[in-house]
Order: sequence, then structure tokens, then C-alpha cells
Amino acid sequence: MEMLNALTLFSNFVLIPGLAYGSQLALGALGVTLVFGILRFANFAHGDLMAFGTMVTILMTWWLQSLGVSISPLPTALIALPIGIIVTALFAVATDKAVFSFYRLKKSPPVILTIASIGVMFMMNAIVRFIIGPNDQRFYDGEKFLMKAREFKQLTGLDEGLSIRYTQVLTVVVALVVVIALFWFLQRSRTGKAMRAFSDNEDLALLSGINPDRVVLITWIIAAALATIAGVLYGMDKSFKPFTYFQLLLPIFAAAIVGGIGHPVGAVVGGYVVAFSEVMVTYAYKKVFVYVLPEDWQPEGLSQLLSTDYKFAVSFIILVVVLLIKPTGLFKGKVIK
Amino acid sequence: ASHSEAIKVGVILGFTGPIESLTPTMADSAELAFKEASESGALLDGKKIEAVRADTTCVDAAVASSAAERLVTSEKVVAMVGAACSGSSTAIATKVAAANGVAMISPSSTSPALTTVEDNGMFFRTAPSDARQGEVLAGIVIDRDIKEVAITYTNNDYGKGLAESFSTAYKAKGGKVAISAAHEDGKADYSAEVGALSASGAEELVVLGYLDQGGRGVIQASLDADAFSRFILADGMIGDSLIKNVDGSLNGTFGTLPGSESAGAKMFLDHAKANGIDGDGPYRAESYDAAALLVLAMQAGKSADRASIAKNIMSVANAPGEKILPGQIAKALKILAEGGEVDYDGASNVEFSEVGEAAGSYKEVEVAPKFNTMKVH
Amino acid sequence: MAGMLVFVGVYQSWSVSLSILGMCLISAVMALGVNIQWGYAGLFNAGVMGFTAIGGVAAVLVSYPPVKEAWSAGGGGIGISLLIMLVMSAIIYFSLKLLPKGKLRGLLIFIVLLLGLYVARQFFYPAVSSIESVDSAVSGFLGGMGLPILFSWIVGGVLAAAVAWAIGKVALGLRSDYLAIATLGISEIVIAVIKNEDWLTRGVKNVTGLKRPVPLEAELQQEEWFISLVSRFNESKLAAISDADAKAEMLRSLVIEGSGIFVKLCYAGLFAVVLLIVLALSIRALNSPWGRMMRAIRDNDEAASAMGKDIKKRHLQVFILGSAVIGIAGAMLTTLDGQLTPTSYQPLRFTFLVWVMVIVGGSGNNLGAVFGGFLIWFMWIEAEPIAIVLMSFVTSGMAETSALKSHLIESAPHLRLFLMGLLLLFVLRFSPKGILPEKVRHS
Amino acid sequence: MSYLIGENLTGGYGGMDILNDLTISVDKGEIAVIVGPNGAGKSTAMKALLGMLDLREGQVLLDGKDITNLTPQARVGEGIAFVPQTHNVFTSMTVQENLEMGAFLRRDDIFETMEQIYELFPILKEKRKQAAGELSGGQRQQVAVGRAMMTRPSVLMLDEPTAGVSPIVMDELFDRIIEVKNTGVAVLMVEQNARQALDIADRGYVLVTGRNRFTDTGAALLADPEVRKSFLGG
Amino acid sequence: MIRVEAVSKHFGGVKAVDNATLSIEKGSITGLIGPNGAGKTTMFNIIAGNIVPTMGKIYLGDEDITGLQPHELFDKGLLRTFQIAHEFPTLTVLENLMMVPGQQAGEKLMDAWFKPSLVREQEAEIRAKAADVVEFLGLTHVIQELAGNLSGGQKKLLELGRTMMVDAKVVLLDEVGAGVNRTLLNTIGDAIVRLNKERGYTFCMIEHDMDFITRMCDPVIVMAEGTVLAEGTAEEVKTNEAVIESYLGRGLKNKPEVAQS
Ligand SMILES: Nc1ncnc2c1ncn2[C@@H]1O[C@H](COP(=O)(O)OP(=O)(O)OP(=O)(O)O)[C@@H](O)[C@H]1O
Ligand SMILES: Nc1ncnc2c1ncn2[C@@H]1O[C@H](COP(=O)(O)OP(=O)(O)OP(=O)(O)O)[C@@H](O)[C@H]1O
Ligand SMILES: CC(C)C[C@H](N)C(=O)O
Ligand SMILES: [Mg+2]
Ligand SMILES: [Mg+2]
Repeated sequence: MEMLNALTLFSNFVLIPGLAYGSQLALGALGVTLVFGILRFANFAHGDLMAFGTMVTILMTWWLQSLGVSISPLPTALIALPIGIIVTALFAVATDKAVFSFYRLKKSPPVILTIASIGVMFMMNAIVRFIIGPNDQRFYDGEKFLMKAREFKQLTGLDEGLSIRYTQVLTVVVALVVVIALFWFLQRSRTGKAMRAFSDNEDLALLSGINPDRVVLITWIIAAALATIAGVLYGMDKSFKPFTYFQLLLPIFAAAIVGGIGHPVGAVVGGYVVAFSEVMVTYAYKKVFVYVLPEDWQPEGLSQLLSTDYKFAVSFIILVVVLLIKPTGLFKGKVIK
Repeated sequence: ASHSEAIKVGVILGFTGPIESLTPTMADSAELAFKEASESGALLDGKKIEAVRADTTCVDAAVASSAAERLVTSEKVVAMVGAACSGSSTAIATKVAAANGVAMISPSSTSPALTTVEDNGMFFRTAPSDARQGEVLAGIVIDRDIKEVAITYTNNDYGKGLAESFSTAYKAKGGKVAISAAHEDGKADYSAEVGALSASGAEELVVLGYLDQGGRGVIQASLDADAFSRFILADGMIGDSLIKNVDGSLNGTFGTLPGSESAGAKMFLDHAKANGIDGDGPYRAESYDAAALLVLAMQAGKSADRASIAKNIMSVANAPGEKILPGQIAKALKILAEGGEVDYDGASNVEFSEVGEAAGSYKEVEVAPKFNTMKVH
Repeated sequence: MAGMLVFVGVYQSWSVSLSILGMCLISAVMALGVNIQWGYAGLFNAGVMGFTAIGGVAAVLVSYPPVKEAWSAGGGGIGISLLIMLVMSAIIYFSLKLLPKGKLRGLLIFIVLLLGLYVARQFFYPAVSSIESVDSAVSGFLGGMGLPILFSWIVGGVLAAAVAWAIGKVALGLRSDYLAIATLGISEIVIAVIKNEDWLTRGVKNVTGLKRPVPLEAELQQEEWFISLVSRFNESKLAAISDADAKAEMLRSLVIEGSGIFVKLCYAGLFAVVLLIVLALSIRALNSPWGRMMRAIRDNDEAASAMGKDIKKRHLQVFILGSAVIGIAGAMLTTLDGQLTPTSYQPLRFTFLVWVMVIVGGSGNNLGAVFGGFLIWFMWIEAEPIAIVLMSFVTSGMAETSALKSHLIESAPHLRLFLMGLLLLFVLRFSPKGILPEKVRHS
Repeated sequence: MSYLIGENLTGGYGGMDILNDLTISVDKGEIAVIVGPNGAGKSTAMKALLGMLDLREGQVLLDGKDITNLTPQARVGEGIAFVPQTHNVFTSMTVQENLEMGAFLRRDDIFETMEQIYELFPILKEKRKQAAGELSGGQRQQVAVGRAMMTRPSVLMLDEPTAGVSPIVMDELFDRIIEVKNTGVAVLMVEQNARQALDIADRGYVLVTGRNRFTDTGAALLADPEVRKSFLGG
Repeated sequence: MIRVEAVSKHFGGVKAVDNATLSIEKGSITGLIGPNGAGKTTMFNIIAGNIVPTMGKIYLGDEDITGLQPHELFDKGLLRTFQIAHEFPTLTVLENLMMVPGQQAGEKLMDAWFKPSLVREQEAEIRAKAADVVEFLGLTHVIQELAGNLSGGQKKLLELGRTMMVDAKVVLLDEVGAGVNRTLLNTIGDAIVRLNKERGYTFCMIEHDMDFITRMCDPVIVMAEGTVLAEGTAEEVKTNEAVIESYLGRGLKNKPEVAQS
């Protein structure tokens, strides 16, 4: 019983939130790592692309809601999502045509594309705020809890509750499905291999008859789809706010790079590394110990490994340490010069 | 200058950056006061006021002072409403306002350090220093017989200052702070914070942050995980958008915010609503008041001259004189024009200390299911 | 560029133009620092923010007057714990040097470390809490040394260099983007320390009212010599006014305006001196065999190493140099701001924007970096008024009450970022290698 | 009329012209070998034929058709395969994937061709799951040639295919090239192992500073003492 | 001069070098041949400090140099070239050579800043030397060209040229001949012999051109599958059955009439 209580407590505050947050980061990191791996530059506009995709989906959702369309108990946003993806993909492709393709043609070094992406980031940033404003938007209208803490207590008779949200489950499942799909696509499918070939050696890809425009197009479409899915899932779980989406950029990049650039599985693992290092290191284990330890072993203080003051520092320390041990990320990512 | 030429006043707030969702309505509230004055036709014999907005970004002192520099030396504003964030206010006060002799009234900079800033007498604020709010809030918490709390604060001068003053006062009154942990604004996830806070064993959580930032994130995450069910809040957290945006019940949540149950606060809400502004939110009342004070100071000195405005702010803010409430700017202008005196109370019950900051009375509010005022402290 | 500043001077005001100039100069120094690392050696330092902040801390530690109460409350404790740490490091250093490698040595070091940390903590935490409780609303930290703030520019550079040395030792083995994220992470750690170690930096409560290396405007306005200087400058203007009251009024406003300009000129002069020194040294270094060696290392470190160049040492050297320059700029920035606000250190502003400066200016080219610093800062500031003008132009035709109009006006500040992005893309489109591309003087 | 012809090719990399009025051709079922000093423009000539160089003058004909304006990928689609001198493998992909990429445009079953390549270069079969970037220099060269052969081209262009491969592999490679040619493919290669290459060549070109210096059958060039001394190392 | 004792290098499962022992005698021009993938380049990488061996020791003279960094070995007079040319693409040909000499005053920042005349003096010397090397390699017409724009063979020449910029004790040449015109290669061969005779350089060269090996090298070491398969004079090695089987082969099948050499 005590053991179960401890486990429930740990799951409720560490495991489940960590998994869900990790998956959210992972979805974002997948998009980043894809562009990073195939088009060989760090796309700073990805956070704002996520915001853009989410915004389109929200607008669609509102419209559908105003029409009275609903698939309750599922959230309406799910019907709006495909449209969000399409619009975002068009937008991403247009951006590439207007901005990035030029530098590819010039064979500019990656850093130039990265800086250009900062320019794009500023502009998207403004576009999103122009259209939907800087405020919080909530658009989740489905059933919220799969399991409420109180219900769980009643159900099991435990002292500790466990709450699980639909959005959390959805995010974890989607993240796993997407990473498997993407991994399969890149490793096994013809197009996926062509994309990797293109990223490896553009000239030689040309000589093998691979059409670079198609590779770029597909990359952006997938990246936009990933961005929209990630953004919408995050927005459903927490809320949509443009500024937060911009702030997501850093942990997402950290996840993608720690995992190893260009490696989908790495991105997901990286997401979990970042998420759990935030959640676990600063968690106060006192209550858990109270359950599992005998009376006189129980700790005096909060049993935090480190105070929350240094929460972000801690996750960055872990990140740096991981890199020192595995200099190109957990999954031997690319080194883009 | 001819009559047709409008008087320019700066509205310098963090329109982009971490408080970008707060500032538009603050600016609207301030401009509402200007509009009233302009439309009254009584301001300096029918002068109009033109508000010139500028962005501080909230976090970048260099941008803030450049923007203020532009307002003062290029746009030639006669005074400024702003800045919002304490950091920006400090930079502008020392580098621009003091240097050029231009008065500024901040509606929301609450850092205690601003009390002693080297401003050459040019910096005023309608928001009270955080030093006092902590004490008031601690008193309320003790009165409700809550003996142990966990605290989370936004990791900036506002949050930290408030958290310190709260816990000092709370401990002095016999309370126990189980944990006091910062949260950063604008982060993606707050489950780690909630985990630590809840593990501290405290049953009540004091949230000292912003209602559309990390503060709300912490509350949401707490409700989702069933870690805390009600919260103790300070001014930055209080506003109806919190109730609207948090998914779950906040019933029983209580807190303090500057202001009074004066008729003024209510009047402001109605007055704002009539003008299409949602007046119920952080620092909106204070913004309106800041603007109103500038207008009245012009009128009192009978001149839109910078020095004259700065000189007259105190006199219109404090007694003696007729009490002025929101929506009564026209009336006040008339009184002043006729040589009378006013004591502007406005939406937030303005009363300035010698250094020009609101002494501040505080409302105790509780959610049921909207924020209701219980008492004034 | 000068033309643009003059344009602003004429159409907005000289004060605005000079205040932009001051920041342009600082930005240029920062950009030079990054350029030394990236342009010369291909080191991707995304921790610019951290080094800037360290410079800022130096400004406080050098110039802020010591807080006596805090020192007497906890100075001793801090001192003792520092001493313990020092002794501990010395023991570890010598045991590394003198003792043979082995389990025993490892164990010894571990024990010393543990013991040292434990003992130091016993002094450290009480000291910290007593320091922080000294008048915590306005002080609560140790303060600095009360020296002229100009010293901090050197100290900032030295401090940044020391930190860079430590970072470089551990992280320089990483390559390209991995180094970037590691340095970014470390800079976040640096900021976290500055934000949380209140006893040293006052943390997020900010340190304001730093001493200035130049006179205060308000005092200047009272100075006899200054007033007479201003009136001499504007003799004809003043002479044209006959009315004595109006004349005094005019003089007063001229003095106020003049004081602002005078102060800004002083700052700009100081910054310009630093910029010129750094620039001269950079250019000379780049065009020397040292620069050639660095370019070779950047091109192919494996081959350079086979040709006898000590890559690690050189990378470390460049990393330290560049970081020191950034640290100097950070101290200058805090000097200009007159305050240290740790929360303002955001990667977007202090890391990425500086990178934009370097790349847009032309990486590898010192003048390019300087130019980029000027241009990007100028855009960063001037995009706002342009945006407002643009927006009011767009909306001028609309009805006063239209919802669209108010929405657009409301959104105008965001147009600033839009314009910034647009300009950035424009510049990059027309000079994809940067405005002044790398131009090496080949031997 | 030869199958692939580059006529009066003139052009370079922006500065001085590297190719000066150069003409090169190869017919089906024929091996043509280009030799010449380093920097003579041999690789540049290959690039010109492939459309990876801006020509100022001249034209490229394939089977009588003017392909001067086609993109490189389009020329690949027309049946030209090319092994560059450097950067000729996908370093991050496995050996097998490298070969698959060679057959990217093919829709039929590539299994058989792949087996043939493995037969020709047994080491590749052994290493098929290893990243090409981890191979030894000679092994990489084999991957590069294998990749090009996977396209089953009508023209096979090789830029120093035997650089760095061991004698035994070189012999096998030449054997195989002869076989390929015998199936009616036009083979054009640049070689510094010139004697061995000219030995199997139907046609040889000696290039100096981007110009045709000698053009003859392989045997004739081999027999020419001046050519031997100045270009073939005696 | 160099002794390699029981050295192994494993990459995951691949045993690139497998318990190999060999030595390069002082003053010799030693050939190192073997099938592709035999581990020759890996052996060079180990000797030159680019790779740390999994097992075994390497000696330079009597000094244990296992695990030393490449630049430390450079200072001890051990130089190498790379099989895949490692030029510095954004440096000119001249600069590629001029960067080589160690202990240049101008490479110390303090001197670069404050002793310009000393630096200038040294530069003039180094430049003259580099110009000689360029001349020798026949690259004079591209002396100011960026090395990245060179042809494949020119890059290999440059690679070789760098070793000629300093006085070395031991030079490891990894297939300098591959891609180099044979006529020029002969000249290079002569130069190598001259350096060997006149200045006492020790050479070890990996090469697949047996004619060249035969002309230049004594002894010749044959590696296969990571270990030493045979050792001896070129003639001995060429007639070794195992070497023929795994490395030399027996000529073309399709065109048996071997070219008259
Ligand atoms: N980084 C690496 N990872 C895995 N395997 C490697 C790596 N480097 C080399 N190998 C393997 O080690 C073996 C020896 O390679 P090495 O480059 O030493 O061969 P070599 O004798 O120089 O051949 P060549 O004559 O073709 O240049 C090869 O089978 C190669 O595939
Ligand atoms: N990208 C480039 N930009 C500028 N010049 C180039 C470029 N590539 C080659 N060159 C120049 O063109 C000339 C011919 O080069 P090319 O590569 O065609 O020679 P090559 O005959 O193939 O020589 P090798 O036998 O050494 O491979 C050389 O002088 C070289 O410097
Ligand atoms: C607008 C508010 C968020 C400002 C805050 N009270 C501060 O002083 O910084
Ligand atoms: Mg070539
Ligand atoms: Mg090799």
C-alpha cells in the first residue's frame, strides 16, 4: 500500500507530467531535427511556425464551433487540424521559395540560412500577433480528464491521487507514432533515402537523379505538419500564447541537438532528457520517502536534489554533461559545418 | 503654439515581450483619460492630447531608454505614462526623465528600489511599492488561520521583492513557509515547480506572479495534478481573465490588489466598459489614473510645459481639494480652470507619498466564482 | 551608416541619434568579439549572453560602494568559505601534480572535495542569509568596491576571460552546433547564478543607480561653464531673441538639450576609444601569420594539427579573447544603462541579435562586424518609429471607429519585429555573404 | 557521329577559361580515355559534359540530340552516369544505400544489378551495412563506381576510378569496364594510371591547359614516345 | 626510427589493425602496401597520433609516443600527408605552405601585435621557401589560387609540398601518387630520394603503383587484414604468392596481352 502510494505520487508529479512534456518537446524537436538534418540549417522560425499552425487551427476551430460542428467528446480542433496542416505547409513552402531557396542556390554556408531564419522568425512572430493577438487562447473543448485525481483515490482507496488528461495521452501516443513513422520513412522509403542522400551530398544526389526541389518540398511539408501537430497538441494541453511558443524554441533545440542532429529517435529521447531533467532533479522527494522509508529514516528537509531556483540551470547542466560524454548527441548526430 | 496643435504625451510600455498581453489594455485605459480630457474642451482652453506610444520590450533597458529618448527629444512629448516593468522604468527615469526634466508616471512598476531612484523628482507611480503589499497579504492569510504555505513567485524584482516582504511578515506573525520557489515566466511547462511545491507538504499555495504568465501556468498545473485546490494571490495575478483562462474551479481563492472598494474602482469599470475597454485587469485602473494625473497637472499649472507638469502632479494627486473619480476629468479640469483645487482619487484611490508613489490601500478579494471584494486594508 | 545617423539626427533629434550611436558602438564591440571566435576560428559561441552578463556583474562589483552592514553581517563567513575553497583547490591541484595517478589519489581528491564543500557550506549559508536580510528591499548584498566604473571595463574583460577559460577547457571539444547548444546552456547557467546569488549581485532585484563615468545631466545643467558654453554655441540664436524672459527660457531649454547631447558624446567618445583599440588589434592579428594559422584551423583542424598547430590551445586562446571582448562590451553596456537587471539577459537579444550583426556585417571581416553592429542596432531601434509611421499611414484612410483600425494600431508594435525581419532578409538577399564579405589579405 | 560529343567546349569557373575549344567524343561500345597533367582541365571537361559548368561556347550532343541546356539531373535521366573524382560517396549512408541511390531513377528490380556489383567488389558485400564514410580510401572508390554502375547507363563517365585502388581491384575494374563497354555502353574516363587505361582504350585524348593536344587510338598514344615521356611517366 | 609493437585498432566490430608489429628503419624509404582496407591508413593515423590505438605501443627512436597529439609529433619531426587531400580551402596555395613552419613569431599574438618588423622578416624567409616548393611542384601558375579551387591532383601535390616546408625526421606519405600525373610523380620520386639521401629523411609511403614502389622502396611491408603479411625487398614481395593472391592479382582477364612496360 505504502509502496503503491509512493508510486502513484511519483507518477502523478514526475512520471506523467515528464512524459507528456517530453513528448511535447519531442514533437517540436522532430520538426527541427528534420530541417536541420535534411536542409542543414538550424531553423529558428520553427517555434513561430508552430504558433502559426496552431493559430490557423484555432481559427478553423472557432469557425467550426460557430457552425455548431462538433465531435464531442473529442475536441473540435482535431477536425480543424488537417486544414491547419495544409495551410501551414503552404506557408512554409512559400517561405522557402521566398527566402531559403535563394541561399541554397548560392550554396551559402548554413549559418547564413540560420540568420535568414531569424529574419523569418521575426516576421512570422509579427504575423501571428497581427492576426490573433498576443493573448492567451483556449480552444480545447473536449473531455479533459481520462482520470481525475479524486476519482482515482475513490477507485483505488489510495491516499494519493493520479490524474491523467486526454491531451497527455494523445501527445505521448502521437509523438511515438510520429517518430516511428518518420524513422521508417527516412530509413526505409525511397523518398526518405533520397532526402538523406540530398542532405549528405547535394551534388552527388543530383548525379543520382534525385530532384532537389522535390526533396525540399517534402521536407517542408513534413516539417510544417510536425510543427502544426506539435503546436496544436501543446496548445490543447496548456494554452496557446504566441510568446510561449517562441520560448519553446530553446528547449526544443536543446532536445534536437542532445539527441543528435538529424536523428528522429534522438529528437524524442532528447525531448525526454530535457523534460525529465527539469522535472526529476528539482522534485522534492520528501513525501515519496515518507511512504517508502521506515519511520526513523525519514528525511528532515524536502529531499530535493537541487532547489527549484536552479531548475533551468540544472536541465542545462545535464544537457552539457550529456554532450561532454556524447559529443555529437545521444544518437551520433550530424556535424554540420 | 496655436490652439489646434495637440499636446503630445508619451505612453511607453512593454508592447512586445513578456508582458505584451497586458500592455495594450493598459495603454487603452490611459488613452481613455486623454480622450476624456480632449473631448471636454476644458483642457487649457480646448487643447487636445495626442498619445504617442513607444515600446520598451520590458527586458531591454537600452531599447527602453532609446525609445524614451525618441519620445522626449524627437516627438517632444511633455510627459510620459510608463514604463510598465520596473527595469525599464529605472532606466528611463535616470537616463531620460531626470536628464530632460520630463515627468513620468508608471502605472505598474512596483519594485521597492524605485522609491529611492535618482529621478530628480521626475518619477511617480500609481502602483504601490511591493514592500507593503506583502505585509497586507500576510496579515490576511494569518487572519484566515492559515499557518503554513508554499510560495511561488515570478523570478524578477517584482516577484522576489514581494515574496520576501510576504514571508518576512508572515513568519513574524507566526506562519510557516514550507517552501519558497521561483518560477520563470513564459516557460512551456510548470509541472516540476508544482511537484516541488506540493511535496513540501503545505496545503496552501501563494502565487506571486502574472495572471497570463507563469503564475497561471502554475495554477493550471496544480489543478490538473490536484496538488492545490485554492490559491493565495497578489495583484499581478488578479483579473477576470485568470478565471476565464484557468480550466477548473478557483472557488475560495483569495488575494490582494492595490485599490479600494471605493466607488472609484467600480466607476472605472463602468466607465471603461462604456468606452469598449475591459477595465478589469491588472494595472488598468492605475494606467487610467496615471494619465489623468498628467492631464490635471497640466491644467493646474496652466501650461503644458514640462517643468510645470512635473511640479503640479503632487498637488493634484493629494488633498486638499475636491475628490475626483474616474469619468470626472472634465469636471476636475473645470474646477482647476476656475482656480479651484482637486484631490484626484481615481480608480485606484491615488494618494502620493513625498517621493511620489501611491501609498496604496489594498482590496482583499475572493473568488466565488468571480473576484468579489471582501474588505479593504 | 553615418548618413543614417545624421538623418535621424536631423529628422528626429540629435539626442536620439547619439543614444543610438552609443549602443551601436557597444554592439560593434560585441560583434567583434563574436567575429573573433566565429570568423577567425569557426567557434560557434552561442553563450554571448553569459559573457555580456559577466561584464555587467563586473560593473557592479567594481563601482558599487561596499555595503558596510552586509560586510559586517556576513563578509567574514563568505571570506572564510572562499578561503576554504581556495585551500581545497590548492590541495587538489598539488595532489594532481605530485601524487601518482591511481585509485588512492582519486579517493583523496574526492574526500577533500566533499570535506571542503561541507565545511565551506557551514560558513557560507549563514553568511548569505544574514547578508541578504540586510535591508533586503533596497540592498541585501555585499556591494562592490566603490571604484570608478571605468575600471570595470577591464575587470569585465578579465572576468569573462577567466570564465571562458573554464568553459573552454570542458566544452571546446564539441563541434559546431553541439558547441553552440553547450555554450548556450552554460550561459543560461551563468545567468541563473547571477539571478539567484543575491548576496553577490542582488539577483533579480536589480542593482540600480550605478556610478557614471560622465557627469549627470541634471548637475551639468547647473554648471556655470556649461551654461556659458551652450550660450556661446547658440549665440546667434539667442541674440535673435530680444525679450529677456524668452531668452532665459530659450537658454534653459538649450542647456537641457545640450546637456543630454554632451553626456552622450562623452559616452560615445569613451566607447569609440575602446572600439578603435579592439578593432586595431583585431585587424592586425587577422592579417598576421596568427590569422593565417587560425584560418587554416578553421578550414581543417585535422590537417592543421598534423602541421604542428595545437588546435586545443588555439581554440582556447581565441575563445578567451573573444569572450573577453564581449565581457568588456557587457561592462560598457551596464555602465551606459546605469543598472544591472539580470532578467534582461535574454538569448534573443544578447546572443542571436549579436550573431545577426556578425553575419549580416560579414563574418571574418572585422569592419564588417563593426558595420553589422551599427546597422542592426540602428534597425532594432528605428524599426519602431518606422512601423508606427507606416501603420498610421495605412490606417489614415480608415474610419476613426473602425475595429480594424484600432486592431491595426494596437498591433503596430509588432510591426516593429516584422520590419526588423524584413530588413534583415533584404540585406541578406542583396549581400548574401554579409555586407562586407570576408576579404583576406593573402600573404 | 559519336554517341556523346562535346564540341568546342570553352568555359571555366568564372575567372579564366579552363577549357579552350575542347572537343571530346565517345561512341557506344567504345572506351575513351582522357589523360593529361594535373590541372589540365580533365575533370572540368567531365563536368562540362554533365552540365555542371557554365559553358561560354560549344555544345554537348547525346545521340545526335543537343543536350547543352539540360540540367544535370535531366542528363542523368537520359542515361549518363558519372563518378566524380572526389566526394563521390554518400558518407553517412550505408554501402547498400549508396548503391540504391545509384538506382534511384530505376523502377525495375535492382536486386540483380546489385548482386553483380557485389560480385565485382566482394568487399562491398561484406561491408554493405557499414557507412561509406567509414571505409578505406580504396573501398570508397569501389562504392563510387558501383553506385554509377547501378544506373545501368548508356554512357558511363568515370573520373579517375582507379585512384587509390589496389592492383588486383584495378584489374578487375578494368575487366568489368570492358565488359560494360561490350554491352554497348559508351565509357569515358579520366585516368592517371594512364598506361593501363590507354591499354584498354579505343580512343585516347591528351589534354593540356584545356586544349586537345593529342587525339588517337589508345594503342597509338601509348606508342608515341613524346606522349609517353611527357604524360605517361616514361 | 619508428617501431610499432603489437598494435591493434578496433572500430566496433571491425579490426582495422590487428596486432601488427613493424618497424621503419632510420634512413630508409619503406613501402607499405596491401589490399584496400588492409589497415594501412589506420596504421598511419595511429603513428601520427590521429587515432589512439586500442592496444600496443609506438616508439619514435627510443621514445614512447603512444597517445601523443599530432602537433606534438610534428614538433618531434614526424610529418604525414593524408590519403584524401586535406588542403586548407580558403587559404591560397602559398599560404597553405607558409602556415606550416612551427615557432613562427607571427603566430604569437604578442609578437603579431607589437613586433611587426620581426614578423615581416620571418615572413619574407618563409615566403621564399614556399615559393621554391611551389615552383618544384609545378604549381606556380596557381600560387595565389585558393586551394579549394585546385584540381584533385594539384591538391595532392600541395599535400606533399607541405611536408617539404620544414626539416622533418620522418615523413609518412599516404598515397601521394594517387591521382598525380605519372611524369610528375617521377619527379616527385626523385625529390624524395634526394631528401632521403641528402638530408637523411626517413620515409614511409603507402602506394598502389607497384612500379613506383619498386623503384623507390626498400624494404616493402605488406599488410593484409590488419596485420603484416610479408616483408622484404620489392622483388621479394612481388613474387610472394600470398601477396599476389590478395593484392597484386594476375592482370586483366579480358585483355590478356599485358601492356609493354
Ligand atoms: N572510422 C571507422 N569506423 C569503422 N571502420 C573503419 C573506420 N576507419 C576505417 N575502418 C575500416 O578499417 C579497415 C581499414 O581501413 P584503412 O583505411 O586503414 O585501409 P587502407 O589499408 O588504408 O585501405 P586503402 O588502400 O583502401 O586506403 C577498413 O575495412 C575500413 O572499413
Ligand atoms: N571550383 C573551381 N574554381 C576555380 N577554379 C577551379 C575550380 N576547380 C578547378 N579549378 C581550376 O581549373 C583547372 C583545371 O582543373 P581540373 O579539376 O579540371 O583539372 P584536372 O585535369 O582534372 O586535374 P587532376 O588530374 O589534378 O584532377 C585547375 O587549374 C584548377 O585550379
Ligand atoms: C506590469 C507588471 C508586470 C510590472 C511589474 N509589477 C514590475 O514592476 O516589473
Ligand atoms: Mg581531375
Ligand atoms: Mg588508405
